[in-house]
Order: sequence, then structure tokens, then C-alpha cells
Amino acid sequence: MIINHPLLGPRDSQEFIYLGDANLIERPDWQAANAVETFHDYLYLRDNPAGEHRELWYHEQGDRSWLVVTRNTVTHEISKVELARDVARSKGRSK
Amino acid sequence: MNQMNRINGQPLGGTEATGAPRSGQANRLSGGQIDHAKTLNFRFDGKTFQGHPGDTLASALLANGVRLMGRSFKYHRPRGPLTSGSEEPNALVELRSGARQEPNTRATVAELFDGLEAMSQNRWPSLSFDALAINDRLSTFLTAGFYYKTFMWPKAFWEKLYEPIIRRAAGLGSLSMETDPDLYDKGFLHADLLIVGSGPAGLAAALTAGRAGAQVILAEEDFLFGGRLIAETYRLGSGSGADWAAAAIAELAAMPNVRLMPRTTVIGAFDHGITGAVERVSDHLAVPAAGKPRQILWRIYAKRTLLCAGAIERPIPFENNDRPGILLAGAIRAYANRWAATPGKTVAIFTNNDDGLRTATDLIDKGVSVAAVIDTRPEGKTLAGTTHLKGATVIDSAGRLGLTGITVRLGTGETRQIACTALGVSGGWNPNVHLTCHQRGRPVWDAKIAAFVPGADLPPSMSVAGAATGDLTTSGALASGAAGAVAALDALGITARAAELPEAEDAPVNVTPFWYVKHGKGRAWIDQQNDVTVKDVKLAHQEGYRSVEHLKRYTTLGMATDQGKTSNMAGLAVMAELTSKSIPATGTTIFRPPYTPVPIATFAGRSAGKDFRPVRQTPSHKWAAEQGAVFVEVGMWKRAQWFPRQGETHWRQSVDREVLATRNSVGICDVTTLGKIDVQGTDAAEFLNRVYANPFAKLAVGKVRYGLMLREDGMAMDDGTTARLAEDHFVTTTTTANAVGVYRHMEFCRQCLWPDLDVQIISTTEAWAQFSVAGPNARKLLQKIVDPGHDISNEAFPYMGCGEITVCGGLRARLFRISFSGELAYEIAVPTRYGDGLIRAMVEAGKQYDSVVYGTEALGVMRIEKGHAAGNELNGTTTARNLGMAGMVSKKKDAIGSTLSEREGLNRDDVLALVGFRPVDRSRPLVAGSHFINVGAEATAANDQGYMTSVAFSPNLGHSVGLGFLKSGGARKGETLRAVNPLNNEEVEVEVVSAHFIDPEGDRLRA
Amino acid sequence: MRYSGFKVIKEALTGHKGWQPAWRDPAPQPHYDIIVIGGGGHGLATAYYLARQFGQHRVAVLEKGWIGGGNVGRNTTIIRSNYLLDGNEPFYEFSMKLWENLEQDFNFNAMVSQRGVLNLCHTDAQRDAMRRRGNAMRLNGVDAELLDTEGVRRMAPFLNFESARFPIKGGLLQRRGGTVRHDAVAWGYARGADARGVDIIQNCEVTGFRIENGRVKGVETTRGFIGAGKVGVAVAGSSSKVMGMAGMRLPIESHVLQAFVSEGLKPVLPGVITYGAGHFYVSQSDKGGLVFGGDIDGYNSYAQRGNLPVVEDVCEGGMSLMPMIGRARLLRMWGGIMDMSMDGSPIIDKTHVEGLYFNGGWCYGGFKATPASGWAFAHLLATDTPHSTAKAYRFDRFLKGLMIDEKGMGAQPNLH
Amino acid sequence: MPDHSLAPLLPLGGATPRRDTFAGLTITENPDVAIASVACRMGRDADLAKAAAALFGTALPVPGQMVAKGDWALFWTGPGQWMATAPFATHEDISRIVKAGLGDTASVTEQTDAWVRFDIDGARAPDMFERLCILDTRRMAAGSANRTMIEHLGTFVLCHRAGEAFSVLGPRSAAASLHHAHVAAAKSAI
Repeated sequence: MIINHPLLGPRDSQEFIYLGDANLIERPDWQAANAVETFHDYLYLRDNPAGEHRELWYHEQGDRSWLVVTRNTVTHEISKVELARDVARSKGRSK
Repeated sequence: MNQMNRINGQPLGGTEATGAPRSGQANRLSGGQIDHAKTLNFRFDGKTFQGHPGDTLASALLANGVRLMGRSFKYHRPRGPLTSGSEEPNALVELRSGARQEPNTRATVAELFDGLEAMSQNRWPSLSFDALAINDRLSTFLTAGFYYKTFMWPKAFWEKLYEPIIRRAAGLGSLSMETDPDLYDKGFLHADLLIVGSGPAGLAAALTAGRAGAQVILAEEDFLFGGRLIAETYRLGSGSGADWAAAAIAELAAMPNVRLMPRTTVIGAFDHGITGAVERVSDHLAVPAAGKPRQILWRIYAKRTLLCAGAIERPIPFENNDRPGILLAGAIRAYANRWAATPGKTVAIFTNNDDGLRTATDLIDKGVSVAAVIDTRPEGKTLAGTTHLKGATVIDSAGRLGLTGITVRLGTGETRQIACTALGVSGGWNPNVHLTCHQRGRPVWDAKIAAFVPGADLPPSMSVAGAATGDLTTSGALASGAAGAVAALDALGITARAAELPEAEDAPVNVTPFWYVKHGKGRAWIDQQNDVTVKDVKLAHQEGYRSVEHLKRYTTLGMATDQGKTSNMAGLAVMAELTSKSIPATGTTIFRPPYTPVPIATFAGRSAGKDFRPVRQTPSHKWAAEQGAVFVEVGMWKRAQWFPRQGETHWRQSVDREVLATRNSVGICDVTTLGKIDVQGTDAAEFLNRVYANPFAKLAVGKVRYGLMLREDGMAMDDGTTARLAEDHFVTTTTTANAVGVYRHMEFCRQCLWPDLDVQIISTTEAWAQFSVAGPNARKLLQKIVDPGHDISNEAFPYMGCGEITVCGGLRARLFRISFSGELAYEIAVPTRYGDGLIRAMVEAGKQYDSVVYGTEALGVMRIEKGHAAGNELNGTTTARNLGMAGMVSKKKDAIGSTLSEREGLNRDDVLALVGFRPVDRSRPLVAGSHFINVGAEATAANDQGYMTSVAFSPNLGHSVGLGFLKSGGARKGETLRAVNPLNNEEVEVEVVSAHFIDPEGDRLRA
Repeated sequence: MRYSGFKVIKEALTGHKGWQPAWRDPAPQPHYDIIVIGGGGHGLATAYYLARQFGQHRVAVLEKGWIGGGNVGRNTTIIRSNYLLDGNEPFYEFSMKLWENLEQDFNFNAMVSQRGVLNLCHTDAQRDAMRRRGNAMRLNGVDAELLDTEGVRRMAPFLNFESARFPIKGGLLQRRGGTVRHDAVAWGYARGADARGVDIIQNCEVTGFRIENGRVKGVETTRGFIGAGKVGVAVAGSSSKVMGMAGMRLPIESHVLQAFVSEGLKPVLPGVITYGAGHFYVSQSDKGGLVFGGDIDGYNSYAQRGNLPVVEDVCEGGMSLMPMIGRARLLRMWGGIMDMSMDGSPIIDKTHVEGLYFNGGWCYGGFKATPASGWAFAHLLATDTPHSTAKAYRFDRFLKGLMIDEKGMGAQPNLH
Repeated sequence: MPDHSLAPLLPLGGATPRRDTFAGLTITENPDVAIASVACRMGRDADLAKAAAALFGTALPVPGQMVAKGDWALFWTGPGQWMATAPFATHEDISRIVKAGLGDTASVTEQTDAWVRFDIDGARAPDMFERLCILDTRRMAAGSANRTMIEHLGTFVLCHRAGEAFSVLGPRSAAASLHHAHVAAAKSAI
């Protein structure tokens, strides 16, 4: 596969390491009353769609950027690639 | 014009005529794309023959009058070539000998070279007499799937009797069982347009794209370019197809933007326009040139791919349609026109289309006698110069090891015997849709040519031209090739003008579907290699295996080395008839990569044997090698395991010496392989505070702290020490095994979880050579290395201190007062290039203390004596609590893994806890991987109390010591248990003790 | 109709006229006591044991395509029970025992071939871990042997003992492990279930569940509504898709695992061999093809195909371990969709919907588990209690911290 | 340059740099380059740009690029991250030099000995590279700097002159394997 890196352009997916569902960015609040449940859902449960999937790839053999790739799990077509750091900020994550 | 002398860069092979008699080549004709002036000697089944450059093994054997080349898989039927290409199911041989022996090589694509050796296969004792041909007599018992219904009794007989017999009978060729001596390589190519196939469509496309200046790769699986153009006699413009092809190739070869790749098979279309291709660099040579690979696996990144793979002719099954001498009509034509060879002096043709008639015409022109043309079509033009039987079919054939004649049923119903030594069969042509299916695309039915053509769901960026689209005329192929290139480049914003094209034939093939000859009780072969007959398909239908997938799997139709290229259609047609459905309604079988079989070694390339993965060497590697160190693999690293000295005959002697010398004086160990990560930034402390379970915010500058890193699920991920060199600067270490994973994890935390923390990280593992100096005399030794300006006394540089210093007269270095061994110890780091110099200097400085350099074994012994957890304990299923570090998991802050480590299942009273063990009988050794069973309890899983993770012989204590996880371990000190090891039928009584066997209070560390 | 050598001979002599379809092709009835969704190995085995073992005969198997078209027909055919953890080992040994009597049981020769499974180790630490596993097997009454380098050499002299990047330090051998003709497993169970009254309904895709006040009433399908007392889902690979229709998110990701077969060769390998320092495992089929595989591609996928990097990685492993296969040709590659779970172990459990049961999360260990999975799922469906060997395969083990993590990789499905 | 008593050892283990010559291609081990990593502190991009321009006499390169000015050559390694290189003989203590120039606008880390550097020269270079890495070195422009995989290792490929002058920086500990891969690929291609 070829991932169109937002900074570097098309790169072979062999340079990347796959992590999984981009929801892993949204780490829950550790002080919430039901933190164990929310962390369980966060870490263990997946939508796992047959179709568009937002997922985390790490450019380990490249620039070490974590990317959020929107890819169709049936056709493998990639429709969007973003820097995970930007996505994290857009979801309100900061310090 | 002879292309053999035209292809740029292609070795001709061959030797000057040896004066060997040509008379052997009884079926050799004149002309063609072979170099008659040169003779090549080769051997088949021990007999010597002659051929010419440009021959394949099959064409040369046919020219020599040899039709019998192999045996079928199941019935061991005598077989000759069916085709002239890579779709060949029958003529498989063992090519070459010794370690280069190559099973199942298709004689039809094996390029002849001088000294070629080939043996027939899957026969015993000989090709002409094969004992297992008895299977053919028993065929009525060996129908499709018979083995699913028997061989079940008695139970034990399957492995002992039935299966060994089946296995010996099955299989085709054999491996030499020796290591392949050849080199293989891999590579990566980039282009605007990849053109697959160099027939009329491919060449027209290449000329169009090449002249437009696009970056073009033209891949041709054959060793000659031109496809059917060099196998046909019809004119292109003023000259022959071969002439036009040669001229086109000459023009393309002169274009710097065009890469011609003969002997290159495109094997698969993968995601996002990436294709795989195999270039056979040296298969046409006796032995590859020095340093040159046998084959190269190319990964081609082309913006567009144009598939010009042509079409594959299909046979018409009839009773005994598999005898040597029965070929596809187009193949006979190719052998005659391109290879100047004929499978027989008297040939008959059996066709349902006009293309079959061409073969007759060409043979007649070449002076080969055509006994008759049997044409299933009652109407249509009559061919001159031979007997043209309309509305007739071939219903049987004769000849045990080769065709001697056929039985024909005329339109009138009467039958006629016709003597012939070869029969050309044409059932029409199937567009070669193989690559269009590699991303699960499904071909669609085209009634006009009664065949499947590429569907709409092609791999993205792929388009198709020429016969592969179903347009079987040469003029159509030329035009669609040119148009295909223009369209493909247009999609890339490159304007191209279609190459002007020569006049070419545009005769329709006029195929009228005729799938198999129904007459007769005997067997009509559909899949010739796997011996699947019309009867087998009927039986599958009768037993309910009616979907294409069930049909294939039950009968093995299309599962042979040709993957059904010549057989799937007939199988489908028969099933369609039985289910009275149309062929498309019955289904289509899609193709999977690779297009043709690829040697496993080719996929591995250079990454084989000792080059499987790179080797990482430590800074002291050269010195250690000089000392005769024994090295051990630690991931990709090679580390010194121990350093044998004169007179030491057993590794234990060396390791015990290294341990004792370290504990009693001083030892040096290269610990560079531990991961080092430089962590900087105003938020660096806060960052570490979150990635480690224990607090880091308040670590003072100039101090080191042990850190335990958890995964989010609460399991221990890694541990190490972190030194604070400045307010905003830390150096953290990881275990050797987890260095990469921890770095990746930190980047995830930094970029995805806390994107605004001011923290920057970079690996410095390789930048610094780091050595542990441990033992009572460690300080004394180091004081001779560290420059006088730096006070490393216990007061000035206490346990867990760190600092930047200089050594050996001004070299910048780092010093850490940390200890893995439990001794007074330091780790000292210098820039890697000086690591070799430093260890030599330290060894010199250590002489007066009888210092040693110790390896990973001694390191392991000392960490076990000290009770430090390592890889065997951090196995991905152990929590801080299991490791006895529950107290380190701060509840006052958010850290990765802290929340989920609170789950009930991880905190039950009886969870495993890390403790120490020693044998009750001190002379007994402990064994890692033993399980703990209470004394008196039965050794069963139900009574399993835990397991031993690490053991060592402690030369200090004089007995074996072990670490392990024990249920409620913390509360069981002093208890006696059995460490059972049923694998070796042994067990040892052990005493549960503290994991800290040496200096539990840590006085030595702080000395 | 009973299959036997005698029957084969009789039919041969009478023109094979007597053979009947291996299973019927019935139209769906309006209601069944139990519907099993998924006509793969696990679904068919479930139906077979429901009928044979638990006296359930009003049972239907619904398959969206053709039976046996999923992973049971696209795997590397290995069976073994060489597991480490209490939650797994008894279950897989139960499966092994069922394999050992399967053919006589369902009267279909699935070519169960116990020619041994040998896992190689390449470091001392790996050997220690293997000894722990082998001893766990022995404590469970399962056969296991720990071989040293010489023991491995005796068994497989063709391995790379000379120029290996990672030396062979020994191996864990389970002699009772081996291979099975995968398609025959689906067909044998289908034939056996059909003979016991189970309706096997092909080309019938489930499009939804009918759930009323928390209880399942049946399933909507491409062939209309079919009522059911209980519904069992056994659609590994598509588990998230199907259970999503019941509003469930699963601790599962779908990943593609490629497998490969070489051209036919005369006998080369003694049994199954797996490489401990690279991603490669291999056996040789009765037809002579080397059947091999390695790691999953590693990204979520529902496409039954993979990509070159993994093909290359697998062949690199093969060439470093057994360099004599270099000139054997890879004939065909294909991909199967794996239910990769969060701890590498399966789930056989009830759901929050009454009457709806789930079987999945098999990662790439599903084939060897087929008989026990079918039996245990049938047990749960028929008795509403988990089978004794499958008690640990619960949904809530992740919330409770009772993971069954053989590899210790944690919640990272593509590493299991 | 501090004068201490320790002799350096080159990555390939020799006392002098290794050089391999083929028709139209040379592969030369080059230990004479000091390297420091530069990583922008959070939100200090403008300050860093200013300090860097003053120190290096050139702006920091954009993604995928390399710039050279006087003794300095800089290439982009990641978002907000660069490698600064200079002659080893005059800049052995490069990290202190760079840190002094950039102050608190960036994190600076010594990287000199983390890498083995091979200089690849000659018109046949792309023929070797196409058997080593995925990058299209045949059409790579001068000034390109990319990290990719060679022989399973993360390596930087710098293009000095299109088609004929490159440098490869790989993990120093694997220098021998990386060198072997280059030589094997060169033999295979040339």
C-alpha cells in the first residue's frame, strides 16, 4: 500500500507500523468515577467497520510522525491522511 | 529478420556449430526466430540432443521428434506439451542437476542453453515405462474425491500405511534437498506507465507512450518481444509481424525513458498500483555470472498499468484428448512459425473457429502435411489444400506414448479413422484476465467470443488493451494498445498521440461455442495435469458439489501448477450444462497471484541464510573478538556471552570466574545495547511522570531513578533508569529488547495523547558506547580513567548520582552511579568511536585489580543473585504487583496503565508474586520453565502453583538459585515446594526465599 | 449413505450411479429451535454436535455464500494442542481428542494426519519459555517433548544448522499435532449434520436480528424472516459486522492473514515446522504442495488478499530456516479474514440479548479449534451453561482483568 | 578539539575509511562528519528560525530537503526536527556548539557516532539504489533528504547531485551489514 504522507508525499506502507483504531487518541479521564469501565471500552472495544476506517500509522522508518489514515477496509482505498498531532489537538487534547 | 540478433543487451547464448549432425532434428523446419547457424547441445533423460539459440526445451525436443515429456499427476498418463507458453500443464521437467535441480519447470518456457540438462519427473522407473501407470487402469476406482470416502479403517492405518503411499505417488518433481547456491535480489522501479506484455497491443502502447516522453516500463515474460506477432505469418503493413516487432523494439531500446524488460513476468497487481514482477536474469545461462542474481523480484510503482497480456487458447475435451502430440492449434502454429518445429509430420486440426484454420494454412505453407481439418461448424468457408470436414468432431484418439491417429465422427454420423502424429485443437480463446482479478475483480461474460473478459472492477490505475479485452484481431489489438496508452497518460496529464499503425488483419475468429465432445464412454480430460475429467465434474454435480468453489476443491480442477488457465472454462461449461444454467450464471473462478509460479528464494531475495537480518555490533566487538569471546544473538545484536580463558573447558568455568572476580574486585561489561532515549523540553519531567508508573517530577538534577513503564492494560512494558542531566534534559534507558517499542510508545504519547507538551525525544543508543564497571574496586579503576578534575568519591558521587565528565585527558563522557549487579557500580559512556579505546584503557587500568570483562551470562547470574526482574519476568503478562512493585504505581497521578492495573482479576490475593528459590538439596540444579507443585500434591494443572522464570548457578553461594512467580508468593517464604519438570521427568524440592540472594540491604551498592 | 472402501468399489463397478448429494439443499422453514449463523467449520460443527450430542434436530445453518467458503477453506490446515495457559490448553486438547476420532465419527476422511508439530527456539530465553509451556502441557496430560539441537537435526536434517542468522537451539515437539484436509472438515460436518436433520441453507445472508424486549425472535435474511428460539453466531472474520446488527461493539479487529502453497513436490517435510526467529510455518500436503504462512498483514482488512511485504517476509523466514526450498515455486497466495481478539484468545459466550449467543475471536487459531468450538458452542446453546473447557472464553474477561494472553502482547490484536 | 588519549575506531572497524570501487560507482565510508539533532521547542518556531539563521547562515530546510552553507549542512528529519552536520575535525563537540547558538529555542542532541555514513558517487548509483531502497533515486532532485528502509534498517538517503552523488546514513552498529548490502547490490547491478 501507499500512504500519502501529508509532509512527504506518497510513501510505501512498509515504512510504517500499524497501531489501530484512531479512537486510541481519545484516552479517557483517569479521575472519572467509572474510569476502569471507560478505559476498558477505550482500550478493548472496536467498531471494526467493513468500510471507512480511521486508523493510526507510525512512520517508523521515515519521519517518526504518527498519522491518522482514513482507509476503506474492503477496498484498501485511502481517502485521507492527517498528522495525528493535528487530529489530537482538534479533539481538544493539549497537555 | 531474426530478433535473436536484435534485442539489445540480451546474451545470445550458445556456441558455434559443433559440427554435430542436424539430422537428429527430424521435425525441424526452416525459418523462424531461431539461430540455425548455432547449435546447442542438451540432455533430456540422459540422451543428448541438439537445438538452437531461440529454442525452448519443448521446441527443441519436438524438433528432435520427442513428444513424450512427462506424466500426469494422478493416473501417470503419458503427456507431451499442450501449449507453447507459461500456461503449460503437461510438459513439466526437472531442470538442471545437483543443488540447482529445479522441479516442475515448464519445458515450454525453459530457454535452451548449451549443456542444459533435464529429467522427466513423477515416473518410475522410466518415462516410457512408469509402474504407477497402473493407476490409469484403476481409474474407475480413483474418481474425484474417492479418498474422502475410504482409508478410514483401521484408524491407525492412515499415517502408517495409506498416507505414505499416497504421498509417494503424489507430488510432481523433487527437491535436491541442498542449499540453493544461487543469489537472488530484489528491487524497486518507478514509472508513469507499466505495460504488461509486448504483443501488438503492448508494442503500440509502448511506442505511443515512449514517443510522448513518459517514463515507460515494458515487461515481457518471454525472452523475445512481440507476443503472437512472432508466432504468426500474417503481414503488418509491408512486412511480417516479426519484422514490425523487431523494428518497434529497436526504436524503444533507443529511448532513455523506456525500460525494456524481457524475461520479466508481472506476477501480481497489489494495492495502490504496486505490481510485483520477476526478472529471470540468469535462467537462460548454465550458471549465473559472478555476483549476479539468478532472478530479481521487482516491486514496480507505476502510476498506471496497461495490461496487454493477450489471450490463451482453450482445448476441446474429447475421449483420450491428452495423448502426446495433441496440442492447442495456436501452439502448433507457434512452434512451426517461431521455432521452426512441428510435433508431427502429419497433423490434423480440430477447431470450432477460424483461428484453427490458420494453423492448417501455415503448416501447409511450411510443407507439413495436414491430414484433415475437423470443424465443429457445419457452415463457413472451406479451406483449400486439405480435407475440411464440417460439422465433425474428434471422438477418440490412439497411441500409447504418442498420438498415432484419431477417430472422427462426421456430420452424417459415420465415423472415420485418420492417421496423424499431431492434432491441433482450438476451442476458442480466453482473454488473459488473470491480473484483473488480483483485487477480487470479477470478469464478465462476452457472448461474442464466448469467453470471460475483464469486468468493470479492475484494480485502480489498471486498464486493459488488446486481446485481453476480447478483441482478438491484430488491427484491434494495435489500435486499442495505442488508444490505451493515450488514455492512461491523459489520466496523468501527459498528452500523447497514438502511434500511426500498420495495416493488419482484422478477421473475426467466428467462434461457435463447442465445449466438449459428448460422444463416448471413456474419459475426456479437462484439467490434464490433475487428471480431472468430464466424468469427475459430473460426479461432483451428482454429489452436490455444484458451486464453482466446491467443484474446484472436490475435483482439484484448476488447482494444478497452471492454475486452470487451460481448464477452468471447460469445467464451468460442463457444470453449467448439468445445472442447465448459463456459464456466467454458473460462476467464474477468479485468479490469484502469482500469474506464474515463483521460486520461494526469489521472494526472499538477499535476506536469506545469515543475511536474513542485519547484525548489530557493540563498540567493544572488535576487542571481544580478539579475546576469543563467545557471542550470542540478542535481537539483532551480537553480544559477548562469556570470555573463555586458557584452560577453561566448560562455559561455567568462565562465567563463574567472571562473576567471582566482579563481586570480589571489579568487572567490566559492554551495556551499549540498552536503549538510550534523550528526553528534553520544559515538560520533559511531566512527560516522564506520565509514561512511567512511578513519579519523576521531583527527580533532582544530577540524580538517577529506576522507572517502571506499564502498558495501558497495566502489564509491565519495560523498565530502566532515567538520569536527569538538567532541568529540561533527561536520558532514559530501556531494555535491549524493547528499545524500539518504547521509543515508538513515547512518540505515540507525545504526538497523540499530549500533543502540546514541550518534550522532544531522540534515540542515542548508537551514539554512546556505554560500559558497566562493577565491583568493590570499580571506583579505584575508574579513578584511573576519569580525569582528575572530577571527584567520583562516594560523598561527591553517591549511589544513583550522575554527571557529565571527561576521561582519558579530556574526552567528553557521562557517568552514572547505577548497578544491575548489586555491586558498587558505575556506567560510563563515551562517544561510540572511542568505545574500543575506552575498553582497552579500562582493561589496562584494571590489571592491578585482576579485573575481568564479563559477558551476558555473568550479567544474568548477577542480576538473578540480586533479584532484578528481566526479560524472562517482563513477559507481557506480569503486572507491577506480580513483580512486587505494586507500591511504585502512584495513585496520585495519571500514568499509562495505572487505571487498568486496578482491575479485580489482577489484584486477587493469590496472584503470582516474584520470589526466589533455592534447592533444598543444594547440590541439585534448578531448571527454568519448571512449575511449582505443593509437596504431596499430584503434579497436575489443577495444582499448578506457578513457574520458574530464571535460574543460575551462584558461584558466590555455591548452589543454584532461581526466580519465579508463585501464587501468593510474598506470604510463602520458607515454604518447601516441588519444582517439577515433566518434560525431563525430573523434579527438585525448593525452598521459597527472598529474590535478593546477595546483599539484600544494598550495602554494597552504596559503598 | 455410509461411505466405505466397499461402497467405493461397488459404485466403481456400477458406474458410480448410486452416489447421493453429500447434503440436501432445503428451503428455509419459518421457524427453528436453534439457528446457527455461519456455514463455516465452526458453524457446521456446532450444528453437527447440536444434533448428534444434544438431541437438537430443528436446527438450521444459514450461510451467506457456499459452506466452507471462509477460513475453514483458506487456512494452513494445522492442528495442535500445545498451549500454555489454563484457559486454553484443556480446550485445545479436547479439540485434539475430537480430531483423533473425527473421521470415524462423521464417516468422512478428512485426512487427519498426526505427523507432529515442531516449534523451534533460537535463544536460551525462548527455550525457557518453551519448557514452561511444554511442562504446562504435560501437567494437563498432553504429549510434549523438548528437543535439543541434535534432536531437531535428527528430525529435520535439512534445516539450516550451518549458516543460520539465528541458531536453532532446540524445539518443542507435539507428536500428536499435524494437519487435516481443511475442506473435508466442512463437508464432513455438513454431511453429518444434514444426515441428522439439520437444514443447511446456502446463499442466505442474515441482514438483521429481530429482537423484542431484550430477546431474540429470529433473523431477517435475504430469503425472508426466519424465526428462532435461539441464535448462535459463528462468523469469525465478520463477527463485528454481524454483532453490530445487534448493537454490540466487540473486543475484535478483522485482519487479513495470507497463506501460500507451492507446486507439488515429492515428500520433503516430516510434519509441521514453525520458525521461532521469523514469521514462517510450513507443512506439506498429501498432494505434495508446501503449505506455508507467517504473520498477518497487520492492518484492519475485510479484503481476502494481502500485499507483497508480508509475502517477502514469510519467504525470507523460510529461506533462512530451510534453504533447500529455494527452488520450489510458490504457486498460489490467498488471504483469510481473521477475528483478531484483544488477548489472542476466543470468545464463546452469551450476549446481553437473551437467546443470542456468540462464538468468535479465533485469531488464526480457529481451524484447529473447530471440533471443540462446535461442541462447546453447541453445549452453550443447548444447555445455557459453558462447556467445562470453555469457561474462560467470556466477554467480560477484559473488564475483570482475566485476559488469556499466550503471547503477552496485550490489547494489540495484530501482534497476537 | 580535546586531545585525549583514546584512539577512534571507524564504523567498519578499520583505522582508515573503507572504499569500494565499481565501474561508474564508488562507495566510501565517511567518518569525518559531526552530527547534532535539533528539535524545536514547543511554540518556539520563530525564535528557532531566527537563531538558526544566525548560527548556520541559512534557513532550516523544509520537509524532505537539505541545505548546505559553509561548514554547515542541515537536513529535515521530522516535524520540527533536523540534523545539523559539520566537519568532524573542527566540530567534534558539535552539540555544544549548536546548543550555544540556539539556546532554549531547541533541544540539541549529539548524534555524530549514532550513524555510519557512506558517500555514493558515480552515474551508476541509481542502478545500485534501485536494488536497495524504495526511493526513486533515478529521479531524485539535488537537495533531497529522505529517511527510508535499507536492509531492514532505517537510513537517511541524501542527494547531493541528481543521479550521481548521494550519502547514506545508517545505524552505526549495523555498519558492516549495511556495507555488505551496498556492495552486494552494486555487484548485482554492475
